[in-house]
Amino acid sequence: MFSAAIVMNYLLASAVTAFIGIATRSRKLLDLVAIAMATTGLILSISLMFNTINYGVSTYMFGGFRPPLGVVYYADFISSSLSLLSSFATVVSIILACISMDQSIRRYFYPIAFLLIAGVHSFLFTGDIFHLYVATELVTITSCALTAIYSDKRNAIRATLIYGIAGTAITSFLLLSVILVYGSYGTVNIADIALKSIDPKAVTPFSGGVFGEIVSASITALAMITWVFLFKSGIMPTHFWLPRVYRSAPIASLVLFTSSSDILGVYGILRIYRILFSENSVITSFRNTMLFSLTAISTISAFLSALLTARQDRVRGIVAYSTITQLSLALAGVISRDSEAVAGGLLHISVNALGDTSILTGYTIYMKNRDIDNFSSRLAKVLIMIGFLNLFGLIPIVPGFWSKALMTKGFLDDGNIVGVATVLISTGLCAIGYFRFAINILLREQTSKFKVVSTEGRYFLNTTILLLLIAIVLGLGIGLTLNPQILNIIVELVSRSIDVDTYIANTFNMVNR
Amino acid sequence: MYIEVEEWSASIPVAVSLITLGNVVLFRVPIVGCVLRSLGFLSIALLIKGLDFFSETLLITSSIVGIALAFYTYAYSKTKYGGIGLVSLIDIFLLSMVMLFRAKIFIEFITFWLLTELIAFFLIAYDYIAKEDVNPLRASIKYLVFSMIPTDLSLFILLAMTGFEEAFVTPITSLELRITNPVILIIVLLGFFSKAAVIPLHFWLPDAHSVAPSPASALLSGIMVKMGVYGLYLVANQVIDEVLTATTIILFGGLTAIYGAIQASIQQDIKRLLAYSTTSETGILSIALGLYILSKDPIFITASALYSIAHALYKAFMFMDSGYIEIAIHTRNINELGFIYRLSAIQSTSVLMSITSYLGMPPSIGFVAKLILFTEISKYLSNSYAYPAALTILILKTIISIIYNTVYLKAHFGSKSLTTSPKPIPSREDKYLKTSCITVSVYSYIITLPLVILLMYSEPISTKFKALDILYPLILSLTAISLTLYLLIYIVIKYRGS
Amino acid sequence: MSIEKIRRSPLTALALATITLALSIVIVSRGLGILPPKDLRELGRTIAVNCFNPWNRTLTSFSLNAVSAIIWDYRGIDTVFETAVLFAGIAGLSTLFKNVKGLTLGIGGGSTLIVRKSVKLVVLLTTIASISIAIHGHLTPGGGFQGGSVLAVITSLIVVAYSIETIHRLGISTKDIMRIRYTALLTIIFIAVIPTLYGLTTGIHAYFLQNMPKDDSPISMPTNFFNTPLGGSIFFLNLAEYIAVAASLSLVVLLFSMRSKELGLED
Amino acid sequence: MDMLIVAFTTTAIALIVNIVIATYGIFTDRSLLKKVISLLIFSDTLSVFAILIGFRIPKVVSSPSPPIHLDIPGTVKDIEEFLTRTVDPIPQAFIITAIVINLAIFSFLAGLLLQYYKHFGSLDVHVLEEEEVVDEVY
Repeated sequence: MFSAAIVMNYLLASAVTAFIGIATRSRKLLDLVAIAMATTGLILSISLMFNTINYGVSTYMFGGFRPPLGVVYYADFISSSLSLLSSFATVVSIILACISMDQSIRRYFYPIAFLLIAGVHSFLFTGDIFHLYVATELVTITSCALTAIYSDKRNAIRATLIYGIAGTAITSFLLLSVILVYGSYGTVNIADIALKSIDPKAVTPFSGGVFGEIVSASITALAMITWVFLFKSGIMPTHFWLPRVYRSAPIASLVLFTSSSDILGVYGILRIYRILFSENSVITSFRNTMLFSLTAISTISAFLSALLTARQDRVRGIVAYSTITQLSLALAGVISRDSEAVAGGLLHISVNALGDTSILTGYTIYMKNRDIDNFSSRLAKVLIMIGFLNLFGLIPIVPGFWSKALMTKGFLDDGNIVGVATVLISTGLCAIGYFRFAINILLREQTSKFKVVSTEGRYFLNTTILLLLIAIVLGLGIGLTLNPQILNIIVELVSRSIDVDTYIANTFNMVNR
Repeated sequence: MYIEVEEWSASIPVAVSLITLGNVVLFRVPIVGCVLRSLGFLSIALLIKGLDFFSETLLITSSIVGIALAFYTYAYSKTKYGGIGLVSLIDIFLLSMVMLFRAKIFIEFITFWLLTELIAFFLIAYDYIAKEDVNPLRASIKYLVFSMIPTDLSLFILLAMTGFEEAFVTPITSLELRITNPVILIIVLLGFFSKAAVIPLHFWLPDAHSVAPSPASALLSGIMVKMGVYGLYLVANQVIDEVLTATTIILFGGLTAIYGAIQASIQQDIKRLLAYSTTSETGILSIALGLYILSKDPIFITASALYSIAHALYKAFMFMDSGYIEIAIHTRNINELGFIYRLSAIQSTSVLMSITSYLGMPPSIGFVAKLILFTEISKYLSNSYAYPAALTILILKTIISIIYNTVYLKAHFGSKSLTTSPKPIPSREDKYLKTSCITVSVYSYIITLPLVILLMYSEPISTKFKALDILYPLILSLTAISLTLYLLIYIVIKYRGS
Repeated sequence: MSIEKIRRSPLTALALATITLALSIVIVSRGLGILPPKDLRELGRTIAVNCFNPWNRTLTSFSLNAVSAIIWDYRGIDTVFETAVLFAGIAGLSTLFKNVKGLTLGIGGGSTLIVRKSVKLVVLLTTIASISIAIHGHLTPGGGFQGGSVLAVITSLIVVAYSIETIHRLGISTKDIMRIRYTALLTIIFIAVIPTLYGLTTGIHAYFLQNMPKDDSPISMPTNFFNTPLGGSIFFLNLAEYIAVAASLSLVVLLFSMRSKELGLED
Repeated sequence: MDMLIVAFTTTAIALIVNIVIATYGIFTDRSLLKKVISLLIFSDTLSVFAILIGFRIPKVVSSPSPPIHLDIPGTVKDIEEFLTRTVDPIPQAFIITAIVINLAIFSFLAGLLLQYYKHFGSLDVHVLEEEEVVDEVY
């Protein structure tokens, strides 16, 4: 119920903000409606979170058709926590847009941003691979539009075009694999496919048994889908679009990208490898080969991008390459056999999103207010520092510590010492970039180098958003530090979520919750 | 018997609040601020209790260095940078290390370790922050990559092995990890090696310690490298492959000791000389630890702890002295120096005191440390090849250390004459700098007595080490004699210099 | 590795060869069944049986056109999202050309009289045809999107035969089209939530995008308009989609037929 | 019937070749316009591919029919008769969704190409990117 409500809320928000943007001249109304709708989404996400924690899973059948006949939403702990993350990022992003964007741009920004979030949520919740394709397309095109929102910047146009063409091409491969899967399995429901990939003789209501010989089709589809999701998260061989996009997109968009659209690749790989083609599936040896190469890819990607992070001296470059690094680490965690490492990887996604959001928000507000020595500019400095510490993550009062500790523990239990080394060494390499930037921005006086863009007021919004972010990041970190048993609960919930039998059973015995 | 004293629960708040108050009033009334901060650091030694003899000695050392630095840092920061931004950073750094040494639960240990490392990074890069000099940034990045990352790696492995909830309740002393996998063991050892700058990961230290501001170098060299040794000590108490661990530690420690000493002898820059000497010393400390692992005889830990104090006081003083030279003469090149005794007789006397103490002049702490180390190794000589090897290295290193200390002395007592007039240091700052220096060098003599008494009452040591009984009456008289001797030397230098 | 560097590298060749090989193997090993298939897949069969099936009221959607039934009923959320993608594409496009300078009203004579007169006729016919395609989407081949695209052809016909100024003179501005489009989108979302809203007010359980009654929900959209099957919400959704697509495509046509100076591409 | 199988296989091979050529074009062509055209070829090929999978040669009747009832089925028999000849409606529904999506994306890409040409004066991917002014917050 809540999962569908969230998506509907964002779709509605998009249409309403678009309508208000063109129907009235009042920008105040537009901002107010946008913030209100984003907050509604956040509240719904929180409700969904409680719902999933209470019942284990929250499902919804669109149109009332049982799976695999209709499209269903399946929100477990993993997807609802990521949904909470992106809903929160939406609120931050909308407020940041209020602070940093021109009035004339904002009315274009809001509808597209809401559409992006609707797509992201649909991606997170869907239990249907064709709907996954549609959601991916929605995310791709809206990300492009958000990058190109300042169409007079030539780099933005170039980045968008490169991302757009490559993204569309890659997503077409997703469509191809969906077609292959439908041709072979005769169904597009994830639980149905998962069941039949384990037991090809299974017969389910509405879709019957498999249609073709599923092994070769599954192998091809798995290979192509893996490639698609690697691209979506910008893991190293397919990362070329990410730094370009991050260098030219508006900061409010970056907040959205880093905490919603770019995490989808890692999440997708988790879903594909844990649920769709699980451990006991007919292609298990090929799956293991793919997992091994994914581990290698994520390790190399983490190292290389960490080296590149160390060389950046601009905030966007740092955020871009650091995102690649952290997502590679999260990928390494997510594909690990140990469920602690999976939980660590997922927590790490949130950590990266929170860190990047803090840095970008703090940086924006700091740059807007740097000539005035007021409370919010000092608070912005604090927030940037907290953001960097969180990404660096070697101090227990930030959540970054716990995600890394969880991953380390998981890898160690798994006997994967390379993984342990990757996590900590790439973190350290990234830290070079972080701290050099922190020193340059925060500790050295060099205001003369920058030209003043604007010093507009918005004092209340600035302070609110800064305090909110500081409270969230530190609150999460201190909460985890004071109660490390929360981590055990998270690991428990995550391991329940990645259990394929539970997934299949919940989908086929679906009741609306 | 080790004197069991319960730690007073308000002891940490007292120290922290005294130091904070000191920092606050430092803007308006520097003298009150400095005194308050010294009192704060004094309260660390008096009130805060360590886990065992090793951590207790490290706490006492931190306290002494802190007291001396309380005045020194203020004067240094004021003269060199014009502001007092460095002071609070140094205080936090030292406090964080104190909290690390007194850490009773494993998570405390990790938290303060990581905090210390982070602050050290900013301290090393301080000249970049304050003066836009690029070299410190490079050194700090080198430090980050080759010291911070490997150490964090081993800490995280230890944390993961302990388990998160266990890390919050398990006291460090009852931590019993089974580090059976040799790869993991080597990674953990390498991590602490990198912090102690033992050989495969030693090269960050000379850069980092020579570019940092002098009070920071004093702490980095004097106390922070001991963290690596402390970490190795922690590993030594776990369930490990003893022969492998001991061999690795002694082998690399020995290499480091010789290599560092030779490098130190050929340096031109006084701070680099001191930095290389630090590398060499940590090599010796790790050898002592390796011997402890091999023999399971706690006397080696005692020796190691005493040696740590000696080295910490010596290095703290030497870096303070080099900072003084830097402020006064604006050069650190030995070839351009050699006239300091004409400038400040008290400074040169202190150098003499400190170096002789360290080289092992009888009543000093260095003497006791070396005495225990040498005699104990000699006792075990026939047990294993490791002991004669360790003894050889120790002797070789002592010989080379005489060479580089002489080289350093040339900066004070050389034949060069003063070509340019030195930059005048404001009288109050000058007084602070010198007082701090003399405090540390005097401490290296008068600390011996209380420590020996402490040692005599600690059960496992006193039964084994009978020499202490003979030493005890000697030390009192020797201390008085040597202090008088140095007073005479001071008068001579003063007279000759002017 | 950027796009440029992949160029003509052995890696590209390898990748392409792998794709060819994989797809060929899939087809040869009958991964998709025997080509050409003789049977329906079971899921397709279920839908073909139930798209108009008065004997199974909980699964049917009362639409003669099975494709329309899938698009707006069985997989309705897909199509809502598809419309959202279209909306996003057009929104992105209007972002790109947000500083359109507007028409510099020129002469705009257009083509010859014969062409213009015949276009007038064609426009009339096309409009009727497009409406027919859209509102009979659940009965005959066609639907909202198809009808909308046909309607958009009129815009391009007028631009070609007359001139872009003619459209302006008819009182249709890009802003108006946008407004129509947003209204249509809101209508689609509104239709999607009608059952839920109704259910909320009456206390009956209902789903988003619900069309016909289900096992646990008796709410139903209208099935018949006099004697013609209506397909419940399919008819209304097709109508809204028709307007949305027509508006979107007309906007694209109008934008791309502007002169580059008017689009802000030349200074 | 054999001829039909040959024709089907040929179509399938042609589609695969088409996919490969389109992919080659997307990744190797210098011109962005040609990249976009390759992309169009790709997506249209996929549509045909899906239709091919959903197509069918019915066993009983000779030719397949679209998945649309020609008349309101009055009895259950009518539906059974419809099932013997109809093709799979699901790929068709997928493809119409995909077509609309592609329409949206390609119109957006076309706009981008226009903007790209305005900024860089060509549609070549190998253009020099300008030095960024990143410190500006936007």
